[in-house]
Amino acid sequence: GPKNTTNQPKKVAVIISTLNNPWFVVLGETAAAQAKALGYETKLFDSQNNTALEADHFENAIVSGFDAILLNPTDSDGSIVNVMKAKEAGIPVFCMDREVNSTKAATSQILSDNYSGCVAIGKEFVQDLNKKGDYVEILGLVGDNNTWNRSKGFHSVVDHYPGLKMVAQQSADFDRNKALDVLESILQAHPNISAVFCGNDAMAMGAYQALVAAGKAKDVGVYGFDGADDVMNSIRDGKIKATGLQAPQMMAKAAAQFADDYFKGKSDFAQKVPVAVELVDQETIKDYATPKKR
Amino acid sequence: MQATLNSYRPVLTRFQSLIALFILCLGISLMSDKFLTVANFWNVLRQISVNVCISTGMTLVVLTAGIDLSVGSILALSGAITAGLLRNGIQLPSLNLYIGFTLMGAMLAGMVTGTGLGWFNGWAITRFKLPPFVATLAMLTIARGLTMLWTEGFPITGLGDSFAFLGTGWLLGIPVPVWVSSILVAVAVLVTNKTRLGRYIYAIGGSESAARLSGVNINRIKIAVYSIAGALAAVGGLLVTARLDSAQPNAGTSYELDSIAAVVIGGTSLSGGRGSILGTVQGAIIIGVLNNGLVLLNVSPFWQQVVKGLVILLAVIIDKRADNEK
Amino acid sequence: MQATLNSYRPVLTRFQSLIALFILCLGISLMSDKFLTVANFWNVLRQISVNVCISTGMTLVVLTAGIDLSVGSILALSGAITAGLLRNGIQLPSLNLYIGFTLMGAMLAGMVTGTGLGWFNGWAITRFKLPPFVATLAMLTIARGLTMLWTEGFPITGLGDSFAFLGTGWLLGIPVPVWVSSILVAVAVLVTNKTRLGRYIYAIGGSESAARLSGVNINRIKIAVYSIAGALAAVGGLLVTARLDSAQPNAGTSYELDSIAAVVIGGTSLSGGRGSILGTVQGAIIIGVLNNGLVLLNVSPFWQQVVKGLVILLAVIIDKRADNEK
Amino acid sequence: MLVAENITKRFTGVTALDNVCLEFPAGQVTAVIGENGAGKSTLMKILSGVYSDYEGQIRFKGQPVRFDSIRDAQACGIAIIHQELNLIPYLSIQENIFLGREITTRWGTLDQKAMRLKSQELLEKLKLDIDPNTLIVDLKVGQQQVVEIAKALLVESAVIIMDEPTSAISESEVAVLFGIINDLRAENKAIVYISHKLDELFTIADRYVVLRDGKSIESGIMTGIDHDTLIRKMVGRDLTGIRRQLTEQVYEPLLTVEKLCLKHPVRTNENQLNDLSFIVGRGEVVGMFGLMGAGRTELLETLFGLHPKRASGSVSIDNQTVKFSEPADAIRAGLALVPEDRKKDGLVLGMDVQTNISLTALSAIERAGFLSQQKETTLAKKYIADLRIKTPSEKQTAKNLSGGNQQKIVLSKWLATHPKLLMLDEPTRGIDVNAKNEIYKLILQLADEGMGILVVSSELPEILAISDRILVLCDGVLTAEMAVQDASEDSILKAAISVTVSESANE
Ligand SMILES: Nc1ncnc2c1ncn2[C@@H]1O[C@H](COP(=O)(O)OP(=O)(O)OP(=O)(O)O)[C@@H](O)[C@H]1O
Ligand SMILES: Nc1ncnc2c1ncn2[C@@H]1O[C@H](COP(=O)(O)OP(=O)(O)OP(=O)(O)O)[C@@H](O)[C@H]1O
Ligand SMILES: O[C@@H]1[C@H](O)[C@H](O)CO[C@H]1O
Ligand SMILES: [Mg+2]
Ligand SMILES: [Mg+2]
Repeated sequence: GPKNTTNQPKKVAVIISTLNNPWFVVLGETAAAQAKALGYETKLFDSQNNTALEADHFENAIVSGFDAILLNPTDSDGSIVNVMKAKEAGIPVFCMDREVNSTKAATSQILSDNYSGCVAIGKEFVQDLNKKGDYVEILGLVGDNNTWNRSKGFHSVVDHYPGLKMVAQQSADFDRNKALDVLESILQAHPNISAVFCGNDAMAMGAYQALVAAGKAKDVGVYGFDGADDVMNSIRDGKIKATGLQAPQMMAKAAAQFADDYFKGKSDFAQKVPVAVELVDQETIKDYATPKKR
Repeated sequence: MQATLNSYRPVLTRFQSLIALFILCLGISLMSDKFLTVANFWNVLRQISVNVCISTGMTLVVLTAGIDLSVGSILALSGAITAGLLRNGIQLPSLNLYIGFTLMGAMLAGMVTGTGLGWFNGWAITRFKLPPFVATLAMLTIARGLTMLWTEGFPITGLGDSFAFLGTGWLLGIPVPVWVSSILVAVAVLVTNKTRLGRYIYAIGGSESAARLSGVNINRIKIAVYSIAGALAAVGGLLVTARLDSAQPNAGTSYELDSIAAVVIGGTSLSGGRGSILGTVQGAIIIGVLNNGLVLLNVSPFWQQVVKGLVILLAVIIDKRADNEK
Repeated sequence: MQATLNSYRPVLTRFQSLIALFILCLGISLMSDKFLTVANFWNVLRQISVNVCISTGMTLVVLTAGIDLSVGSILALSGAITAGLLRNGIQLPSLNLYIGFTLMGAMLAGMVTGTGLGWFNGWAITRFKLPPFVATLAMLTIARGLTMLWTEGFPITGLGDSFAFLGTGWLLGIPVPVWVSSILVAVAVLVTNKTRLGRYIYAIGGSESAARLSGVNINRIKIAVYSIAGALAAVGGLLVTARLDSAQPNAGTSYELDSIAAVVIGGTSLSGGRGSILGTVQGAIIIGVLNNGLVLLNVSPFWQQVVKGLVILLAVIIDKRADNEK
Repeated sequence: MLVAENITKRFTGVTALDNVCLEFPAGQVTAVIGENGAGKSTLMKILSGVYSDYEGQIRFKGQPVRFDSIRDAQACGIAIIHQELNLIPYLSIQENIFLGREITTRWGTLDQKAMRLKSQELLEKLKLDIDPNTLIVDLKVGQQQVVEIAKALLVESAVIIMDEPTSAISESEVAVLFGIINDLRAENKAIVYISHKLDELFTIADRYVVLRDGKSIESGIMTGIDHDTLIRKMVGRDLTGIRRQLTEQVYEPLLTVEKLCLKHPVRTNENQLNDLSFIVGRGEVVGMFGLMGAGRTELLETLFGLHPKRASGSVSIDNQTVKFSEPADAIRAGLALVPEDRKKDGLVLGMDVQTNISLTALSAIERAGFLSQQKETTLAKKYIADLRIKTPSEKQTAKNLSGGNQQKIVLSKWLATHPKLLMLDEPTRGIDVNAKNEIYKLILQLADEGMGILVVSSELPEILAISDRILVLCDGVLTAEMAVQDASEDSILKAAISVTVSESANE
């Protein structure tokens, strides 16, 4: 339960899977800023995609007396023990974006539904391609569970259409540069593809650039995931077909709010609060404001 | 007079990093009252135990003037093998075969895997006279690929409490991983100082040709050393896996750099022949304390990297100073 | 007889990796008819151009028996500095100051950043006699942290067509990055073979004490070499940034390994004094061809790592063989 | 005892041994003589199991044997002191002596105590008064060589091969070694002894065998053979003497050293060099003698700008006071140093002959800012011809040349800078008589051309043969200065040990 209060402000730790990726920077910084705005002392931890390092962060956070943890887990299974450790120490954990596969560990999980988001993209994909054509899939980090959640959601739809043939499936580690290199090479072997599905928006941008360089940007549809600023703009400009918009700010703010509620005595949190991933394509893009220039 | 000087040297060398470590600890504890607590003490030791295991093996390799870039991947594969066998055993539906594994059996299999890959490193290096950098770089990639193939990219979880004990349990008031790493360190200290193998490791690193002319079987020693490094990486893999109750396919990524850093900060020369296991342990503690301290001091993650780099620089400079003054 | 043999030797050494490269290309082209096409040729060359830039600098460093782990981070920071200045200039609201940057100015600033950090590496190594591994490992962390701080963790995009031309344009039928890397390689070949600096680099790596006694200013040469390595990493940073039209904060992560791999596969000895720029270029091509071939053949990402590791091993073994037979 | 029959050994491009037949009888010291590169060391490496790929037959105690490894040969009772020092720098004396043959306890751990005792015993026998736990790096070359000897004596062997065991040690230690050799001979061991110091051979050897260009030429007993005959057998012709005309010349001062002091690197209140003042004239050859550790090397290094922070006093060249903070400054002022350890400090072994020669004189072969291959080759060829360097081509790797030829390359690279003062530290160590003579001639010729020469040597005959004036250093103090006409071996030696004796008397 909540620790006995002193005059000092409560401390909220924000532990993020990696800050080597802007999407997570947004998630982490928003969560920290929000918690701070609510009057808490906050600290941001970077797990560098390493569950063992995340375990270190948990231990250090527990030792240094944090009162709540807003977590973006590195791994849905591997992070369970870490969350349990905090629970045992009486510290509530609120998961953001990614879940841990346990209903008994976190106080509440505010989740982005990657699988369903990619089901939606898959449907759009099938429609756009008119159920036939060769396509390429570019995966994220092959050891990352979001990579597979997205890929599976996508294939759960697309694989029902025999006319759609995946001619290459390669990994580009969620990295823009690698996606560019990989698609460049794939285009040598398969110049006549109709579409590229990418596991995130950074790779979608890289893929788009490879198509531009090959003079095929007009013929090949690119699909991403995240709703990153430059992809949103590209959809607006008709360069990229669609993406799944996740709402990192919303999830982060909600998590911080949950912690606040918890401190104020609330205890009955919904175990899972799904946050829909919205499909953004050239029709729906007009509903979204132009992203602020950074 | 000269003799006196020389007899002090080993002592000084062995504790060469202590000054830097001391200054570091003093600095942090002045800034945070959470640092010098019993809980945090065990914390730091538990956190570095995996790096200590790996770095112990790395020290042996570096003492022979070699390097092992594959430790992180070997760690991942060994952990995954153990976890996989523990959880699923071996199923060969085509032969209608199922082999279950006990905890010991699965751990042994993980250890054998790590040792085997290490052996392969040593074999390739000696048989084809490959630069260790290249051979182990290739292994870094190969073992990571094998890990992905074995796990199909997914973590393997739910390994049971008795295995988890290895990573999270306490024994006589000391965390189990600290026991494991301490015992390994003790054995390694014994081996390096008190056995032929240890003597030959230093000799090979000091001058391979002189060692060969003295009748030392260079190839056998090198193969042994890389095998040990693989085995210790496997121990690290077991510890990580047990601690997380889950084998992560991307576990251990870039651990080779942390490990080489511990070795070098601990005063072992990358050109071989000089250094010690205890120095490496100090190097690992410096890195661990730094990571822990930066968090306790609430340094922002981006600044942390800058500060960490600068402190490592300073630590090594201070050591060098101490080295020259004596 | 011996004279003849010896006069061939430099030629053979220079093209030492060609056999492995040839076999590799032959293998891939037998399996994919898309490999040996003009378009794919430029593809591969464009893709390796960044690694070629970095590895050229790395070769110089390794020839002096040093190592530079910081190239990837320096690449990222230099690219980010250029991108940031190009896009936002320097804004100091408190002083009501805004300084805009021209394309040239911003690129220059990126180059100065890279060179400066490289200079710092060299300075730390020579001034405090630090092992290059440690000094540049610290810089790896520091420069990455600075990149994160400068970009606040976000990519800087939308840099304009004239800058993008550097990464994506063509000139006289050749991609601009290929021009850039080729020119740098040509200059580096000239420097290593035809200038004092080059001679001194080899001499220092061959025997630092002999070089010192011959009147070579070791420190000055080393600082120069690390500065050049930093500058070439900065060029790599400009190319990557221009090519992606975006400076990624995590650009260049683990590029040091690719680069050292190119150097070593190309036959340069990590203990210094032996090797060549052209060898490194071949090493980079081998790696590039491999990456390209594995994708063309649509090898699954899991298997790719295994195959890549094995091929690197084989390539180096074949080279060693060729080396011994001659 | 040990017989070599029709041994042939080829390296890439070189036949090092060509059908060599030799025998080494028990109870005798057999001297193997031959010029640099004759194949002496190669043969010894075959006999001791280092090289196992050779043609021909070895018989040991009548039985044909084939050693596949060093351990095989050791097990048969063949011990060798290699020409190159083969010690592990950061291991202690004791650890080096026992390397590969450690004594273990019944737990399988190292028995440090037993090894320490045995080492101490060996060191005492060899009169090396140093703690066996001292690291090799902290020893001087001469002391290291004594450790090499100790290593070979560790286990009882039937055959003991000594490949230039005395190249770095002083006369007193040579005497100790000879005492030991005599004991071994009395124990009926076969001893193989290689040395370029011919005087030693007359003292110790019973027989000689001659190798020339990888072929065995002849063998015989030492009795009745004189110096010149031995040289003729070795070289294949007579050698002319080199002593130059003695003149009472007055030299115009080139180098003037006044009150030069050098602080000890560790014990900073002590001096390694104490108030040295001397002059080297233009065209004069000054020989500097001293025992091991007297500070001669340090002196040359200090003059060459290698210890700027520890040195004090004044040095002037051509009456211009100079201060060098690094060798480059010294070179610019016209100094050159042929260092003691030519493999480590003199040459970049992995580079070819031409590159080594031009390293000090790159500005001379530049054309429009770039090094000219043609000029470089011309430069190298000039010195290869002038100094008669035996090398297949100027592109040969320096590592592959014999010691004498390597030394000539070091000389070449300094001559290429046209120095005013040439300093040589043990210039003929490990070099055969013929090459030695050539180097002496060269030194004298350079002096005649007006160069000042400061040469450090531990060999009295050498000092006496080439110097115009002799300086003696003892424990960092200049204890004697004499014209060669006034010098004798006795007077020089007395000056070299005087201080030591009186000091140790004081202690
Ligand atoms: N490893 C090697 N590779 C190639 N050539 C070699 C090698 N070792 C020796 N040689 C050559 O073999 C020949 C004999 O060399 P060796 O060292 O036996 O001569 P040595 O008689 O011992 O000379 P020194 O008196 O200088 O010691 C020389 O021409 C030498 O260059
Ligand atoms: N590595 C070292 N560490 C400490 N002292 C040293 C070292 N090398 C030399 N010395 C000291 O320097 C002094 C002079 O040594 P130096 O090598 O100049 O003598 P040297 O006359 O040239 O003898 P050698 O014949 O061995 O070359 C000695 O007092 C010796 O103890
Ligand atoms: O959505 C994010 C980012 O796209 C990242 O690149 C991979 O993990 C996901 O959770
Ligand atoms: Mg020899
Ligand atoms: Mg000397």
